[in-house]
Amino acid sequence: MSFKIMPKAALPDWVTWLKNRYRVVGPTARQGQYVFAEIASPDELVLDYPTSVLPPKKYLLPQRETLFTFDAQSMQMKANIEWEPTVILGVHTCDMHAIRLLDKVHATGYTDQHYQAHRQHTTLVSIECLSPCMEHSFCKSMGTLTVPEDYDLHLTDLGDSYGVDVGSEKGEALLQGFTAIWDPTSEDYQRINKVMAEKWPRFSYRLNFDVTELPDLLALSNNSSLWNELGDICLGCGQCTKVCPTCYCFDVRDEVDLSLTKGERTRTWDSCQIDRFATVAGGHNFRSTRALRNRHRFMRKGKYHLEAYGLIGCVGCGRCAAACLVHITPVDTFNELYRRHKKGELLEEAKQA
Amino acid sequence: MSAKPKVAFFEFTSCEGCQLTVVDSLQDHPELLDAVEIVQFREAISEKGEDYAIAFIEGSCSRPSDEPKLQAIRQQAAIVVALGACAHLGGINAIRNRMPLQEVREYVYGDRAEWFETYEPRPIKDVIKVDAVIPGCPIDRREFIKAVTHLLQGRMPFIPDQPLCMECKLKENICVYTRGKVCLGPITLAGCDAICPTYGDGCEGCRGLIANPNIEAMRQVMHEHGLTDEAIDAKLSMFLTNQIMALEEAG
Amino acid sequence: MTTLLKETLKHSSIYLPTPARITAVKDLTALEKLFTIELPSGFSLNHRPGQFVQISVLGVGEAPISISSSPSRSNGSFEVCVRRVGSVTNAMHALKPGAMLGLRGPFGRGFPVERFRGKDILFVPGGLGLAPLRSLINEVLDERGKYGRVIILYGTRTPADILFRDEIAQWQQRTDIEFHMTVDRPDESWTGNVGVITTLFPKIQIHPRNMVAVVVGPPVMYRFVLMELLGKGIAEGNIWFSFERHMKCGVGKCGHCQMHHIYTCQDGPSFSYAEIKHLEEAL
Amino acid sequence: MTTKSLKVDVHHLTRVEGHGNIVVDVQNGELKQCELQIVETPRFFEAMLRGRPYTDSSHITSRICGICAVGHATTSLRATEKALGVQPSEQTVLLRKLNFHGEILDSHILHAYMLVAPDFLGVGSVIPLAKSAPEVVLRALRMKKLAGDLCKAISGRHTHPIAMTVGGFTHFPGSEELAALRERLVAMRADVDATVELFSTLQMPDFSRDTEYIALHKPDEYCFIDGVIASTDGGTWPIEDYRRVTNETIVRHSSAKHTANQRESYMVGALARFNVNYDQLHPRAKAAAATLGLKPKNTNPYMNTVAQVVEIVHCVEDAIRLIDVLLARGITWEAPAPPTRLSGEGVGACDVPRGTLFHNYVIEDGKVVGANCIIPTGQNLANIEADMRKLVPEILDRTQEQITQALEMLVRAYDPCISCSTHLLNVQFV
Ligand SMILES: Cc1cc2nc3c(=O)[nH]c(=O)nc-3n(C[C@H](O)[C@H](O)[C@H](O)COP(=O)(O)OP(=O)(O)OC[C@H]3O[C@@H](n4cnc5c(N)ncnc54)[C@H](O)[C@@H]3O)c2cc1C
Ligand code: SF4
Ligand code: SF4
Ligand code: SF4
Repeated sequence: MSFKIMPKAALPDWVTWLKNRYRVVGPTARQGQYVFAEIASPDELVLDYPTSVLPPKKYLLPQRETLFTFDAQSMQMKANIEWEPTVILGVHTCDMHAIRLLDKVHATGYTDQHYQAHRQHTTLVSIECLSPCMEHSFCKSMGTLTVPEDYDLHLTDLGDSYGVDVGSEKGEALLQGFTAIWDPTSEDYQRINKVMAEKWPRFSYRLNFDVTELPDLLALSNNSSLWNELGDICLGCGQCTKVCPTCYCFDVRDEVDLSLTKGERTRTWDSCQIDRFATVAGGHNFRSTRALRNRHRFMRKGKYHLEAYGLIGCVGCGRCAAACLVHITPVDTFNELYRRHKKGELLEEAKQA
Repeated sequence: MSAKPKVAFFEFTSCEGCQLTVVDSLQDHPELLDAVEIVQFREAISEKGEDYAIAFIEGSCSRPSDEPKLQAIRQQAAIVVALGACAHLGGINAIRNRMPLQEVREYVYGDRAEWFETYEPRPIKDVIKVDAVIPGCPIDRREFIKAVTHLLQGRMPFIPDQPLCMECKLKENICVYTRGKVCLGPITLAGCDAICPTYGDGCEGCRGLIANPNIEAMRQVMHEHGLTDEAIDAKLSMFLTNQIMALEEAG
Repeated sequence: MTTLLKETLKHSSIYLPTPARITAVKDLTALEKLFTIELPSGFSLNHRPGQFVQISVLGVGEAPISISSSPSRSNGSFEVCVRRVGSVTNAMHALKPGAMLGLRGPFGRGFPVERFRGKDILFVPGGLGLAPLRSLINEVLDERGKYGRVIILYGTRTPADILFRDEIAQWQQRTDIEFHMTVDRPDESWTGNVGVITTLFPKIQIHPRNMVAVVVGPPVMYRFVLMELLGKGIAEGNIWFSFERHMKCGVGKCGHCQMHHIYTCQDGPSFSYAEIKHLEEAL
Repeated sequence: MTTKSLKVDVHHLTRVEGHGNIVVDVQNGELKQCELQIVETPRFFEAMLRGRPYTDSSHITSRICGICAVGHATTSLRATEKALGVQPSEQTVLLRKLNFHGEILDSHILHAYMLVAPDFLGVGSVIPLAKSAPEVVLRALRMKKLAGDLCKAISGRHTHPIAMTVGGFTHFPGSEELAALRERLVAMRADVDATVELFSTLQMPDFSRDTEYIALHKPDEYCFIDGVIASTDGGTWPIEDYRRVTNETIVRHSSAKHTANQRESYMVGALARFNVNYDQLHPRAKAAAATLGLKPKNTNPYMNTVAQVVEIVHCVEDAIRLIDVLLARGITWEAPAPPTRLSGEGVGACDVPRGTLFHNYVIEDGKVVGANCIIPTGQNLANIEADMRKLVPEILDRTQEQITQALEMLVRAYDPCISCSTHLLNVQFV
């Protein structure tokens, strides 16, 4: 829509200005790592953070969320659709792609009003990543190093100022009446061109093949022995799925007070890496081994989501790799499958099965 | 359920911390006293009723003469709930189960070892049938209250069946491994709201092992984080001695 | 008249159930009960055979349960057959007529009944699989003229597990149905066939070109029956299953029922073999 | 002189921690047997520590007792720190003291209100009390919750604290959190006053027996952690010399050991602390003592509960003071102080709710090779029996029921922690 310049010195004022109108959340430091949290004062905000422990999806799909409250005696039920006008500051481009996928999931088929309520009242201020945030990220390989088109505001660090791309009316509203911004000069344009040109070489492709080949590679990998190898070392702790910006599975439970009358039904993030995730009554577990569960996760990320929603399920943020205590990573997994494919092993194993 | 169920509390070898937690749960839920009728709770009350339907048993069984007492409770109670790690796993008391029993006795009692009766501390499920477990050392207050509501509903208490890491990550804790410590979270049952990592310490496994834990991988991880085999054994034997010995036996 | 689904969708949350009353409870076996559930007045269920509802016992939880009565017989009320296996199903078993439940749905796409018209239909229910299949069987029987031969092969583990005995007695009487039954483990009273369900196949003649087979039962059953059916030359697109998967939401969000890219709750739970044969995890 | 015969056999004394029996046998007016039998199962904690990393000790020994868990952990940490030459920071010391107050409050409120008060209010327990005097029970629960929350803020939870580690803490309370606790503590003064008032109306049985009272002592504060061992009979000992004070002996009727110092027995606990350290009490606590009619040196063991009430006042006031100090300094997330060596021997001592607790460890190459723990109730056992021996003849004219109750109340007044005291050991370090 438009392009503006905000001096860095004005950022604290802007944050304060936003805080008067919205709940403002953004990356903050915690014991050497970063978490998205409500910004109490502008100096808590760290915009040049590497990555956050949990992705900002927690504001759209909270870890625990009450779906409705009830009175079991009178059968009164009340939906709990919660929202608060929120601005999320400093969303990395990979996480923007992930939110795009979540949007798709929650709008496909039946609408999840809880997600929608959060989403509609959230304005996303993304930020251009100028260098790799950590050793595990592989956004360039996944095509998520640029912001998807549906951003609201997008910041680019230009040294002593931010370039501010306005992508939507919601984004525009964040600047309405804030005066410490101006239209770019030709110098500003030169600067942003330079910054953008310089950033690319800093990132490297980490997949040994093009991401468009990934779904087919995975299609061939159903019977790969690699899954058993991963299953042998996997702890099954589920951390990979908790930190993943594109995971959204949940469990649902009722809680009720001691008089067994008033209660609530809540949903909590769940994980397909957990033993009983696919177990049905009668005890049959459709993914009974860690190997099968690992396969499911990587298939979801690299293939199934694409088939179901038209978007690839991994955005290359690298969080799961960083969280994994036994060093299972998407990059190594996909590259290893590719290596085996090149040696003909995948086809061989498929034939044998 | 119409009539208030009669419940009783018993303790065997334990620190009584779990029963204390039950008392503490009254701070937030005084209505507990309206929901159930407590007929026996030696630590807190003098009344003594023998017509209980639900028995909460704290503590491990650590001497042969405890067995008939447990059996008598089983006879009376329709539902027996193991309260806390001691009752559930043998708990901290079972640390010594890898040591020769006679050596342990003599270390503490010297030449009077024979005066005092003991054997390897064990979970009460090894002595009587247990219907439900409220794990933890100590148990979690909220979970205790939740378990009581489930019992009132006529069902067995639901205990989360996922690893602790799941809960820990929900809270966005910084993984204690990145803080230079080790943690048994990946193989331990969740439900305590990952309280130890939240307060900066690694999980000790007090709630017991998840289904099909990958012990070998867990050892490998601890090894990588600088623990010797001996230190790893110590970690795995704080609360998990009996469970791991059982796994070893099963091969 | 509004449908229950429309009502569900009108709620401010897709997860919010509509209260409904149990009007009758009937013991079928030691483990299964048949519940008649009355819809709020002015509501119709308007379901397809093969669809399920999410049933809530508030305070305990929610479970997906297939609709067991046929659309033609679900006027203002419908039936579900529930096996008690865990918390929600046990809580349901404790309920008496008059008690209230929460309902969402019906969900899933059900069986494409229109495509079965004019064809011979082979029903192969195993165990509790008869519960969902009964909806389709009765639908077909109520419109008997629109279908070719109707064959039912029913297998249970023991005679004590047999569901819907009254109805089975009627089916056995009817000359326009071929009905065969077997048990894995007989008791003294049993005089019928003994053996797994596939041992019934030699009893029937199948003309593959005109046959649709609908198979619902425990996971282990599917592979063997499938082999039998393919062996008889029935087209892959004419072999239908209903899948049970762990489900929490019923509306394609919770992820539990996903097999490959497919959500069992939305895209199923009924599938033809042609649709799922390439999915490693399906069978 | 009565020629009465009497058998008292209280099997599994209630409203105490752990299993104990009171056995009294009087034949023709002559006291034949008078024992507090400790029938709790032996726990073997000392053996369980052996061979394990020194970092485990506080977590394991905290499981000796669910009520004094913070006390055991603190004592254990002090023993380890002394063995390994660890110097905790000033902030650590402050936080530990604050945490300790939380535990003293929690334990004393539990004991005074829930275990002792029913005896005086004519009910069997706190459950009927909740019906007959709900405001009393709700007050107790309210106060106890605050005590628990204090521990929670500092170490994660009261029963089996988490964040306490050798050399310091692994988690720190936020300043808003502390400020909020301070506000609640200030507001709690009304409840504290009501507590003093309630206990000032309860008539403690008239009985006294002079004995030796032992507690930790520091000149400049009412001491709970570290200090020296001090006696009302005179004399102080460094805590390293604890064996010279405790002189443990084994008796057969008890799975816990008896101790004696300068007389046949001595007493530890709130009353002993009060008698030894009266001067160091907070002025408000001294005022409360006056209201409650408690003056040093008091020799009525039933007054131990009253001394606990005085300590409740003290701990609330001192907790407020400690929070002020902490807030003024500001809380820093500091790493625990490191060990300066990996082998050594150390003794830790704390005055936990029930009295003086000692842990003594020998550590070699970071592993515990020897351990000895001496628990308050173990030290009180001989003294309780001595009290019983004096009391029984004095009340022999009463009914058996009354005698039994008087004895039960006597034992309960000591707030015995029987599950703690069953370690009974005779460890000789080389
Ligand atoms: C499409 C569909 C149709 C079904 N139709 C019927 C029917 O007509 N009659 C009938 O009796 N049962 C039916 N079921 C099975 C029924 O949903 C489960 O038995 C029920 O959810 C168990 O819930 P619970 O609370 O009683 O058990 P729980 O206490 O939750 O658990 C008991 C066992 O059931 C498994 N389980 C839990 N939740 C589910 C779930 N949502 N789906 C599958 N398994 C689960 C658990 O993993 C566990 O092994 C159907 C299932 C599906 C998916
Ligand atoms: S799979 Fe891993 S790298 Fe990919 S989006 Fe999820 S957490 Fe990030
Ligand atoms: S489980 Fe822990 S808290 Fe509970 S009684 Fe045993 S040692 Fe004490
Ligand atoms: S984190 Fe581990 S050791 Fe701590 S309470 Fe939870 S399960 Fe127990």
